[in-house]
Amino acid sequence: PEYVAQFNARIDAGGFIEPKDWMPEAYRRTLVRQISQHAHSEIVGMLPEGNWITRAPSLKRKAILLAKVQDEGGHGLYLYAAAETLGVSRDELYEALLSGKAKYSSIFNYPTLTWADIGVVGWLVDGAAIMNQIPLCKCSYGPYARAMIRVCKEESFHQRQGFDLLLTMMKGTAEQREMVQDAVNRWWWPSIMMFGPHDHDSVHTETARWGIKRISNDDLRQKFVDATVKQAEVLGVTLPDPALKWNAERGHHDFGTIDWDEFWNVVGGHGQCNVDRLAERKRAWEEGAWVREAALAYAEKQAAREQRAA
Amino acid sequence: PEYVAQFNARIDAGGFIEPKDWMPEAYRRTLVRQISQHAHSEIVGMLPEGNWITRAPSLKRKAILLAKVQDEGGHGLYLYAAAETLGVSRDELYEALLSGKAKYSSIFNYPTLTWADIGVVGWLVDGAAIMNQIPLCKCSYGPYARAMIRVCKEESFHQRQGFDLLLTMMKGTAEQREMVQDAVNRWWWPSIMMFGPHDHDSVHTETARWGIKRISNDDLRQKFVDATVKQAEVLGVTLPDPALKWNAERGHHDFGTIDWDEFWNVVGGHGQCNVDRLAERKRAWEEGAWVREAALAYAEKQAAREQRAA
Amino acid sequence: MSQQHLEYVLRLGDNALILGQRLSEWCGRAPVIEEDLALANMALDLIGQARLLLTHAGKLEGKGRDEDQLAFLRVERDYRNLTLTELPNHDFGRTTVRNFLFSAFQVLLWERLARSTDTELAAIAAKSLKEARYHLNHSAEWVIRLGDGTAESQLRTQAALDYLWPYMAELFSADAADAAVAAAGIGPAWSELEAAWQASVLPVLEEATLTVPANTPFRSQGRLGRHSEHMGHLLATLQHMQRTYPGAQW
Amino acid sequence: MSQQHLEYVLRLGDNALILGQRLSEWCGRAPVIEEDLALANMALDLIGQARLLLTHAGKLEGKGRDEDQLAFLRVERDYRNLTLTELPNHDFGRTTVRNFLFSAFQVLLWERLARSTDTELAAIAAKSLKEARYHLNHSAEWVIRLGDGTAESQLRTQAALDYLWPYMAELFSADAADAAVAAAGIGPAWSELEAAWQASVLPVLEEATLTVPANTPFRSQGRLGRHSEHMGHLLATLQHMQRTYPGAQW
Repeated sequence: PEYVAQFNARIDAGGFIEPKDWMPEAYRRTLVRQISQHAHSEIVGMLPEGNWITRAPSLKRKAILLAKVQDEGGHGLYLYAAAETLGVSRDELYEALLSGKAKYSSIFNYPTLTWADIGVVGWLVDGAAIMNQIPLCKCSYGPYARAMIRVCKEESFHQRQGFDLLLTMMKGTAEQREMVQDAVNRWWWPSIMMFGPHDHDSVHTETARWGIKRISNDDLRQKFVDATVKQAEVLGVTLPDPALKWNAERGHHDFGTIDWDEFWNVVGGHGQCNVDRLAERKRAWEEGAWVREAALAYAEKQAAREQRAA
Repeated sequence: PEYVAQFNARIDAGGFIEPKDWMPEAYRRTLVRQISQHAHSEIVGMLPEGNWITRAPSLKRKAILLAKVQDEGGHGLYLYAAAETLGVSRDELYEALLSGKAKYSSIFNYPTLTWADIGVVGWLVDGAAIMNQIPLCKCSYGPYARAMIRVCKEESFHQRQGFDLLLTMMKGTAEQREMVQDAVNRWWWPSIMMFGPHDHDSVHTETARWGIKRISNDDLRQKFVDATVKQAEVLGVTLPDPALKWNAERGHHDFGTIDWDEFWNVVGGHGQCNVDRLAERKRAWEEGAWVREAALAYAEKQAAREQRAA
Repeated sequence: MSQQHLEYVLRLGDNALILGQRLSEWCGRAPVIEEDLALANMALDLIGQARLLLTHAGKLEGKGRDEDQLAFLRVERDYRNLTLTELPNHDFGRTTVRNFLFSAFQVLLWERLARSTDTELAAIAAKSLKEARYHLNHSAEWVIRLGDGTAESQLRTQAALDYLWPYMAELFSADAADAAVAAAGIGPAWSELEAAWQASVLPVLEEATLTVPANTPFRSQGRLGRHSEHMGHLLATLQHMQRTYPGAQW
Repeated sequence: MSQQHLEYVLRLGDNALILGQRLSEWCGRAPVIEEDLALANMALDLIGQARLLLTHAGKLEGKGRDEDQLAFLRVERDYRNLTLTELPNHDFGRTTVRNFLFSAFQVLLWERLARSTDTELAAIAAKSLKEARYHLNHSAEWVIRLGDGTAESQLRTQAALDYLWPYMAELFSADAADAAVAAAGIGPAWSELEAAWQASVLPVLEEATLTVPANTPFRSQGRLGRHSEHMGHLLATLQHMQRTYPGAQW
């Protein structure tokens, strides 16, 4: 009870909870779930972009994409490390991903069908992710907040690169412009679904009270839509929503009805890529088993040798 | 001794030896080796051509190539069947191939690097094979001779298709003509090596006496060179041998010195593709083990069911 | 109408082209030589069907495109094959189950199309029907053998069925082009064939001791030109020569 | 001379390009995330080297071709990479052993080229040397771990070494372009580096408890433009976009 009061006071004062501090079990569990889910998303998120590395249309773009995918793996690594400060191991978390027990962001169950998708993933998907993540830089759990600061910095760099890729294509041939528009048509709705269910359908009271989630789904979504509309104009693409228009009264853009059936279908495992994504990650894990075993065996041998030598 | 006399008389009279006939053990062994080696060559020979099926530049050529590769598998099958009449099993023979104990034609250790190679393999490699094989249609072992009649008929069809492919390319763009010439440059010498060492370096006395090999390596090679020179003129390609010219006195074409070091290197396992070809065949065999086991298990279950029902 | 007629024929042609391409990847890789030949033979049949169908589509389109221009020189969005046909072969089990599920559909389709008011299409259907029947018999026998074989083969075959089943929904869902073609008497809406397809497929799956997966809300959209990530890689290979040497004759 | 100079730089550029392409196939497939990052990082380094080297080659050639035209729009015969670099990745063992054998060579080459009379090349070498040293250290550590790990990893790593070793002969065999470039003081003939390469490589293989394979008469000829069957498939993927959309900017 004394601990609880201290914990609450720290959070109310906008301070950070650190790994050695006392925390409620539910707070810990919520963080483990959220941080590991985030880490899994980075790792699974390498696949749709990795799909285009070998076919990137210029060496410069190939290099940019390689660097980006590497950043994402890096984000995964330090998010797993942040989760580990809460007393779980990376292997444990990773196996929950592979067994299907843990989730990752549903957006990565959509396919990258053309090179323009690589730009749109940077522009819209990373853009939406940043909106979601910026408030997390001030979340109450210190290691998570610090990881997010680094993640956000790199993500906004990726978003600019995605936008630049699209801008180059929009200045190109008619075929290229068509490719961009097609990609925008496919990714727009999934992107705005990334903010999750409407506030009236979602229960986030605890994460809000604990200072984990500081802004509501609908507020973040609105912010994203407002920011993206302007960027779409610069690009010269049409966002595929006839209901999308400026509402002077609200000072925001109105937009159409989200197809939540589709959202829940994909979350439930029935998107285009759910099965393939997990299968690819499982295959990599299984095919790499002998390597991990070898590294372990060698480390043990080395330790034994050093002990003998001592 | 009486058997031996009968056997020899039959051969001298140009008759056929059939599976149930008595035959010298050495004759049987020689035939098993030669027929199975020939079967292996058909099976391994599917790989260099299979390499281009998915990239064939027109649907018509893709269909022709699919049909051709299928024919080759078929040749393999009936040659294994001919070998089986001599009291060995196909699995036994095939395992000798996979373990590296048995040989296959060294020509298939050269790579097919461009689409023109598909034409040249048909024209030169199948052409040389036919030269080698036509005399076998009259070889003393009945099942082998009959198999070869069918093989030769299909092979000469393949050779014409290869020639037609090249002719089409030679009528095409400069790039296509260059591709054909490059392929001819790479395949010419390996093709004339297909007839094996010079007569004075090879020991075939027994196979000749037994009516298995009826024409010598050098005679077959000469016949092939003479026939091919004319076809090369029709195509408009240059055979890569400056010493190649008509010798009116001999009534044949003279040609340059064969690089037997290369020949023996490739036979000895050091060609471009020796390792990969065998690895691919092994992989297919290993990855298919569960299928063969399933077929066997099912057949046994069915037999048991039928027995119960009876 | 002629746009939907073209669409319908393109779908038929692209199904044959893309599955033929996939099956031709098996060359030299099958578990036994007999199956190497059988798979090459099916690939050959399908490529043959694709040639006739794409030639016919080119005529319906009326822009002078021949079979090769249609087969090799479209962008991914313009291919109309079912997503099912473009999925990677994976193992012999998945390849066999797909051949079974798809050829059972093809048999029904060609039976109906053999009576098409499009006489060219009717002739292609009559020829293709014989081939599809062979594909169906051959693959059905293997599905039974593999399903009712060893523990491992049962597991693999069930996994193949589980993987492929959700992609079958695309074949039987309502579609505008389909409806228009059916109304014009050119061919059946594919959705009409669902009951007959189930009647053809389910007894074999039962004999194979396989469990029919539950239906899911997933709908692939290959025939609308929205493909899977696998399609682009297939096309990079398929199109390589024609893209590299534009205009050349082969 | 300038023809051989160009040839020499193209070989360097194509080695980096093609091995970079192969390593980039690993994305999302490595045994642990750290190696996913390490392999992507090496791929990135190599693609970076390729960009500089191909840009330089384009200038030497003087026909106005830029890095992308050289990287994406040549025919197979005109790529000058070692056959070693185009071989499929196979498993992590083969990939690692190749990275080790090749980066040991690159380190020696860049050390020498850092003093090249071609100042552009010298600058590229100085930058690349640091990268190659990291690749060498990283892969050598893994070679030791895998070689001296479990029975299975020993077997796989030895198999990788046995498979790759014959392709090393190409690096050190005499070559006309090499000789001319060496005579002009632009860079070493690669054959000069063999002893130093062995001195770098053999102790690691020994520590890894691996057996050095016997030399064979096989000579691959990738740097003369005669590649393996694997190269065409790699190029179909690499070139796909540029071939499909000629002239577009990306």
